[in-house]
Amino acid sequence: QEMLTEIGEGEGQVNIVAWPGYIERGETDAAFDWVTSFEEATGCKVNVKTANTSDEMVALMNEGGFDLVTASGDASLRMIAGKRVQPVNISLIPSWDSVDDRLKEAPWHYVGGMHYGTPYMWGPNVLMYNTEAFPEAPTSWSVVFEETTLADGESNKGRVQAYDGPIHIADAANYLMFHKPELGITSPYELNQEQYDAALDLLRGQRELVSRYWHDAFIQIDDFKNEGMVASGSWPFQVNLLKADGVPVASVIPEEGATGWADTTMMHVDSENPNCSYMWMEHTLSSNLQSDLSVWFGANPSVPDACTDGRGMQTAEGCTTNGMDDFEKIKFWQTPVSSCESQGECVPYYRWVSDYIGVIGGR
Amino acid sequence: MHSDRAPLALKIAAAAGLAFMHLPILLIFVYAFTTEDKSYQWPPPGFTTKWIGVTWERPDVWEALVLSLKVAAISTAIALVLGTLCAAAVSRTRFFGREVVSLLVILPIALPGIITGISLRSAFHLADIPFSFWTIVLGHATFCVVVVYNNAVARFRRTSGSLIEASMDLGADGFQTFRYVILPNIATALLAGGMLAFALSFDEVIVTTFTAGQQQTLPIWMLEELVRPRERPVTNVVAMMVALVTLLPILGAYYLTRGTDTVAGQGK
Amino acid sequence: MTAAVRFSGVSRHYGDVRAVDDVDLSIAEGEFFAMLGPSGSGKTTCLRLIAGFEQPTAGEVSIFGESAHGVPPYRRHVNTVFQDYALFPHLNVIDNVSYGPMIAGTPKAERHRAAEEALEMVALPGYGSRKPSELSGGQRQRVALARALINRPRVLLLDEPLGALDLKLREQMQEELKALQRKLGITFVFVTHDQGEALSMADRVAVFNAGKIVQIGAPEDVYYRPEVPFVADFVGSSNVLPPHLVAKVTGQWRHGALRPEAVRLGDAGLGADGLHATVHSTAFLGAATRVSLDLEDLSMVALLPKGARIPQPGEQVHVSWAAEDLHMMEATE
Amino acid sequence: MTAAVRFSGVSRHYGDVRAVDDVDLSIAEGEFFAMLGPSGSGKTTCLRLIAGFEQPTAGEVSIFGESAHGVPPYRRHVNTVFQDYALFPHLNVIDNVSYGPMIAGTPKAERHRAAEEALEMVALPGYGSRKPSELSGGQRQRVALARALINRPRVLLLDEPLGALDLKLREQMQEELKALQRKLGITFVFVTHDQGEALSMADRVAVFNAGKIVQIGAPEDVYYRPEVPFVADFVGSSNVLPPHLVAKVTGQWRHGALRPEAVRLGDAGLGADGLHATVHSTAFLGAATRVSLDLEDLSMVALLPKGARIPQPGEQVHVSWAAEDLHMMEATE
Amino acid sequence: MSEHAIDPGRRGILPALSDLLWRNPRLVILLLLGPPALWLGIVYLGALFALLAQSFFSIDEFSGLIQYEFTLKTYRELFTPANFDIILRTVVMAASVTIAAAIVAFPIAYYAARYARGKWKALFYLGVMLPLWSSYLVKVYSWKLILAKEGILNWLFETLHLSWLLNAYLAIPVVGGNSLSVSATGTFLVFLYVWLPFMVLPIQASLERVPASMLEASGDLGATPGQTFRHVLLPLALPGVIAGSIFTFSLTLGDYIIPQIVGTSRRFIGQAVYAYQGTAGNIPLAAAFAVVPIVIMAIYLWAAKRMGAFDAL
Ligand SMILES: Nc1ncnc2c1ncn2[C@@H]1O[C@H](COP(=O)(O)OP(=O)(O)OP(=O)(O)O)[C@@H](O)[C@H]1O
Ligand SMILES: Nc1ncnc2c1ncn2[C@@H]1O[C@H](COP(=O)(O)OP(=O)(O)OP(=O)(O)O)[C@@H](O)[C@H]1O
Ligand SMILES: [Mg+2]
Ligand SMILES: [Mg+2]
Repeated sequence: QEMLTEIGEGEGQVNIVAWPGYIERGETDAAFDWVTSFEEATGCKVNVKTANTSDEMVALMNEGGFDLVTASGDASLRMIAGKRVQPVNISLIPSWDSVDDRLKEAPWHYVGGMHYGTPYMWGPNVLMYNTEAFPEAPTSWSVVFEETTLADGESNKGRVQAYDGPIHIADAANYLMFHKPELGITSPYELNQEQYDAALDLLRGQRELVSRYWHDAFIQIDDFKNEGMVASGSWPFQVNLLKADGVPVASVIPEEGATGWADTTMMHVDSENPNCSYMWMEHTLSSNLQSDLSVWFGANPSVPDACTDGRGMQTAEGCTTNGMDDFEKIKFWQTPVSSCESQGECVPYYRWVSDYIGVIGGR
Repeated sequence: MHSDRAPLALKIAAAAGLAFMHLPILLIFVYAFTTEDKSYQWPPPGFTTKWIGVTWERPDVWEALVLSLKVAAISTAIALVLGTLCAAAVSRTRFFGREVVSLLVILPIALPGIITGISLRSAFHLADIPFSFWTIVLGHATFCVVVVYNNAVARFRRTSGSLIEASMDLGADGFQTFRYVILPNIATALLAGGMLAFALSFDEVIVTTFTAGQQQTLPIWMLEELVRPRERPVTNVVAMMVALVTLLPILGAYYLTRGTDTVAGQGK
Repeated sequence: MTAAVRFSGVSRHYGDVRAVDDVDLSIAEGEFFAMLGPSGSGKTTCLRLIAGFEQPTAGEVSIFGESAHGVPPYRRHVNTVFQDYALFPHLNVIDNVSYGPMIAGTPKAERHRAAEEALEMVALPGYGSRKPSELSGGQRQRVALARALINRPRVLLLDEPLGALDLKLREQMQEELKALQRKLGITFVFVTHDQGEALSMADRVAVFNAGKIVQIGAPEDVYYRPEVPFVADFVGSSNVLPPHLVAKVTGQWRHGALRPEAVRLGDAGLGADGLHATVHSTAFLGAATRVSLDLEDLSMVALLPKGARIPQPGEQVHVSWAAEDLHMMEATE
Repeated sequence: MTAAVRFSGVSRHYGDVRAVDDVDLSIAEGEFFAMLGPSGSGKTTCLRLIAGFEQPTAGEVSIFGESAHGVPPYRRHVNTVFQDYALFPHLNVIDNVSYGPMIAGTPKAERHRAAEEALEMVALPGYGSRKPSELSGGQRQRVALARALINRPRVLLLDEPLGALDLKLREQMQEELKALQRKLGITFVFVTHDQGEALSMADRVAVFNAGKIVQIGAPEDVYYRPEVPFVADFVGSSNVLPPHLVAKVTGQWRHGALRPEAVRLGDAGLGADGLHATVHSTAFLGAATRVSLDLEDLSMVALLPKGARIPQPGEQVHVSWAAEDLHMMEATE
Repeated sequence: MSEHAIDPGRRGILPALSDLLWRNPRLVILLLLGPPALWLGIVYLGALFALLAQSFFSIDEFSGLIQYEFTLKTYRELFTPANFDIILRTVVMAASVTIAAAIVAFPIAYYAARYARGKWKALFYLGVMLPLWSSYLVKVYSWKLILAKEGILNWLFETLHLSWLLNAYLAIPVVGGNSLSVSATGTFLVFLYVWLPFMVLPIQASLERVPASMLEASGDLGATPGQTFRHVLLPLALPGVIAGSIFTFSLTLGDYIIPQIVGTSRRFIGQAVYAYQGTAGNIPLAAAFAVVPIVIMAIYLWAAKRMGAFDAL
């Protein structure tokens, strides 16, 4: 299909696959709404399907029927390779120039000289912790990887969580990169067999500590409320919601650094509503969305001006808190492939998938 | 008949079993009135009836409810027709495939719902059928057939074949016999089967997840709500209302099928 | 006059089972006809062939001279009183009885009047509003009868209608049925496995065995003049004497039938020409005493009237009978 | 000798229903005892009281002199042959029969040998591996009997065990049961509503009516010498003559019982002193002909032997009997 | 009295059709069976076979697109140790839930079938039906409330000063865990609870068909109530137990919601199928996984049929 060369009349709707919390119309909290104004201005009704993992997003896009997806780096290349998404004509997006330069040609959406989407939002996978169990912020991811006695005198066993997605192997690799330099890991997404095995071993040890893996942001919130969880890799989103509910939690990026995500709004190759899609992409960059969403989700806008120009609630300090300046510390999610840059032969993603199921199953 | 009383151990076991089956349900009722809407604090800090009002005001509840009712009604109607036909065929004759037919009817409920769901979903996908009201109905009717079938087949078995012969003997042709003898005799069984089918469809979530696309039936709404709560007690209010409302068809089904052995099977 | 029902070479086989096997039969109009036979001998199947619930696999059934081939039950002017009555449980008595006229389109008032009359005929006036489940067995049977009779059938079929009733009620209903048949003049075809019932009610009896009719005749004929040992045994509970025994006594190589009440028992010493037997057991039956006897290769039963000397079990007795009481049958069978 | 079973003022009430009402009874060891009565008269309940499935609401049941109060069925040396046989459908014949020894802990080989013996006793050797569903009614009945007998009970209870059987089979089983009882010497208590069965098998008969025993005695006694009209009617199918009629003939103000075979019919012209009646109907029964008679306010039945002149329905006849055939009973009832 | 003994036949399309059908009983069966056979045979079985057929395709690991070529690759994957664990775990769970359900359900069913009369019978019926038909999801969630560390059960144990008991139990490997709601025991309890009515009803139906005289006969032959239970009642109620177990077993095999809400994060077949189909888009592997419960249930149904359990459904 040819790229669009001009934007026509809106089709009346646009169907988006998004991470939970990414597209809010004021239903959860009336203050956070970046949909209504778009619908009023363009007449394009926004239909959202939330997906909890990157795999789910890929599956939904493969199934079809959607126009846009807020894909993380571990999904975007797969969809490009699978020809599920189409290149976008950035000349049709007037605000493109305002995008963070660090993201304009990021490898997870800029392939073969083509832009496959507009950057949406990025952020770290933070370490969330209960401030009662940790009167002082933990400095290392070790609290979720290794058995430790916490400040309240009890072991962390059974009181920590980990993400229920294969990409969590990268978190383990990231931890090893810092603590076992002899393995020679250069990127947590490019692991040779030996490095990979070491990461899995670390995760098998973690299995003993984790009573339930988190899969769904809201279930993790429940678990921190009702199950006595004290530490877990998490998203700023959950941290914010829990804080709002009065639960004593806080978050930190520990010394090892963190993995993170940088999401891109990508357009389905068979999109039935391309005009509305382009309008939405422009909206994501130009409206209050970048600013308010970065507050709501605790993430960083792809448009640096959104931190300061007062189009939404975000402020310069807020952006700093969210890690706007930590870009370099964050290892952004990408899909592990077998032919990798750093060491030629790496363990590919499909092995990550089945092995991580094995780890959770206790193998 | 048997006059001795139940042994104490049995009474205790039965009572404990029943309690086990009901306490969690009562809990829902309690939580429907709690003043605490964020966590599951126990015992609840206070009680209020405001959630009933809040529920009443929520349009998404109503939309889901209406969709569920429509789906259940139509699936039940289809299941009634198919189940009765099947039961009639199976009970009337001893043709070679009757075993196969009963197996076929039982299969959608004997195989895990997720399999039915995935099969239908991938079949819709292959056949390029977009999700709609009818795709939900298709899935529901498939597993509702068995409930109607079981009720109808039991009644057919008890309704002695000589009634039909008696009717024909007295001058009624096949259609008249159906109208005046068969239908009145199986009506209560069909009603009971229909009610159970309705309740089954109304509460179904697993198959529906796969055949609903973006539509929300009440159970799907609940799944979303329970996982991503906006106002937790609203979910409990809805659950309580649904439990109270399903009580009626269940009672109805019980009174309709009770003691029918003596009426329909006289002389045998 | 054409026969009310005629079977010409009629068979009804179910796979290997020959339920009815090459039966020829002709029932006259107005006759009270009984079909008698042991369980599984094909009586019910014959009745169902007349009613039209079954089709013959061979031969032809005709009703008043017209072939019934392919005619469904609802187009035959033949009605049935079912063994289990088959009253419609969802209808009350009056609606049960007026079911036939209802189907025929008779207006409600008229058919209810007719039903009341029919109920009166079976001595159940005023029972119209009851449900079948509220009736006793005998009452149900009479409702079933009224329901069949209201259609004025040309042939009425009854399948063991008295089977489920008590002895007392049964005797009473036997009389009532017989009186009714005389009054209405309808052809009755009646199935039973109780020989007493068949003998006491029927004008003619057909005795069935294994799907075939083994004898047809008036009750006295089949009782006193059985043509084959089966009939002698089944209908009259007679002692069937094998040809070699009959030959010994009479010189004829024939089967003999000897009714238990015709057997005389005497002192064991008596005459060397008769038969000798050992008393196996005795049973007091009220009006008579049954004595079971063991002969060399045969068991016999004697029925001794009140007042006769009852021998003890184990006793040796001399068995004799009046020559005219021994009924001769064909030896072949 | 202590009685095998003794009831002292035993009652069993269900709410308002007096199923068994103040019954006194004593069954001797080794006796063949029958309980006879119409449906619902309390026979089964009595049996269940002996077996221990029911507890009396008043009075006491004792078995061989020991009170059975509060003793559960499994601790009574009494076994039952159930009306529906109650064979265990999931066990084959040999396991059914050896169920009792199995419960008692007898090793498998031993109990199977015992079961084989018991099966031989009831003439079913080699049927051990069949399932109950593969047996005929009579065979099932015999398995049930073997199963009860293998335990060597001191009292064997039988609840209408022959009710479901054909006439032929029934007569045969009656003889077998009786022979068996003689051989084993076990006390048999037998429930039936068939008077012929009770009379032919029992040493003594208790006649039940509405929860009470109305007469106990030898078969000849209850048959020939009924003490109350109920027994005359139920046991002997006698004509019960009301006191005013008896008074007219004999001058005594008593009920009279007249057996149908004792009724003589004569020409209507005959003697003005007897009774006159109209013939209502006649029925050929084989061995005799039954004549139903209408008297002024009474129906009577006469049984005419073979050879007698059979009057036509509607005919006027003169009714008489030998004076000694009229059995007198208390007028009160 | 009518002229003819045989009616020439009424006019009109219905009577003619009725005659036709009467003469062709096979046609009647065909007409009766046609619609349900079409629906179930074509729609349902068709979909099922289409799914099974897909288990012989494979998925491109990187793009997640299905490659429509015959291969047994997915089946090789199915028996990797991780996946085999899932199958084993699910089957063990299904079996234990089934056995426990039979044990808990039996007294209820037995009491309802043998002793409950009139009002009580209705009460028992409602008592079983109400939980059966009240919302599945809400029941599952109410268990989350009960089992959570901050939940009712913990509160109860604490109030009774029995926390040590609970903690001792939770310390047991495999069945225990940090709290009941994240333990295998929790999953088991919820499964048991949710499927229990499906076990009670068939057992009750089969018990009601055991004639009282069977039990009396057993007592009469010297068996104590316990022996009667073991030797007579249990074997005769077995078809009902098996019929019930078809439900409990199959429902446990296929459920993906309960282990996700209450449990250890270790996957069950239902979750695997759901995940492969939905979140991973790996339809071929999902289909291959779906074959597992189908095969297990096929064997189960075959055995159940042989034991006559279908009549008790
Ligand atoms: N629909 C059928 N299919 C197969 N066999 C049948 C069928 N109906 C009857 N039979 C067989 O045909 C034979 C005759 O049956 P029928 O019912 O006519 O006997 P019957 O003389 O009425 O016996 P009964 O006195 O027991 O009622 C029996 O062996 C029976 O098993
Ligand atoms: N469990 C019970 N509850 C209430 N009434 C009962 C019960 N068992 C028996 N009866 C009543 O007690 C009376 C006597 O019953 P029983 O069974 O002893 O009669 P029966 O003489 O054996 O009759 P049948 O010949 O019909 O078996 C009947 O009226 C019966 O309805
Ligand atoms: Mg018959
Ligand atoms: Mg009885």
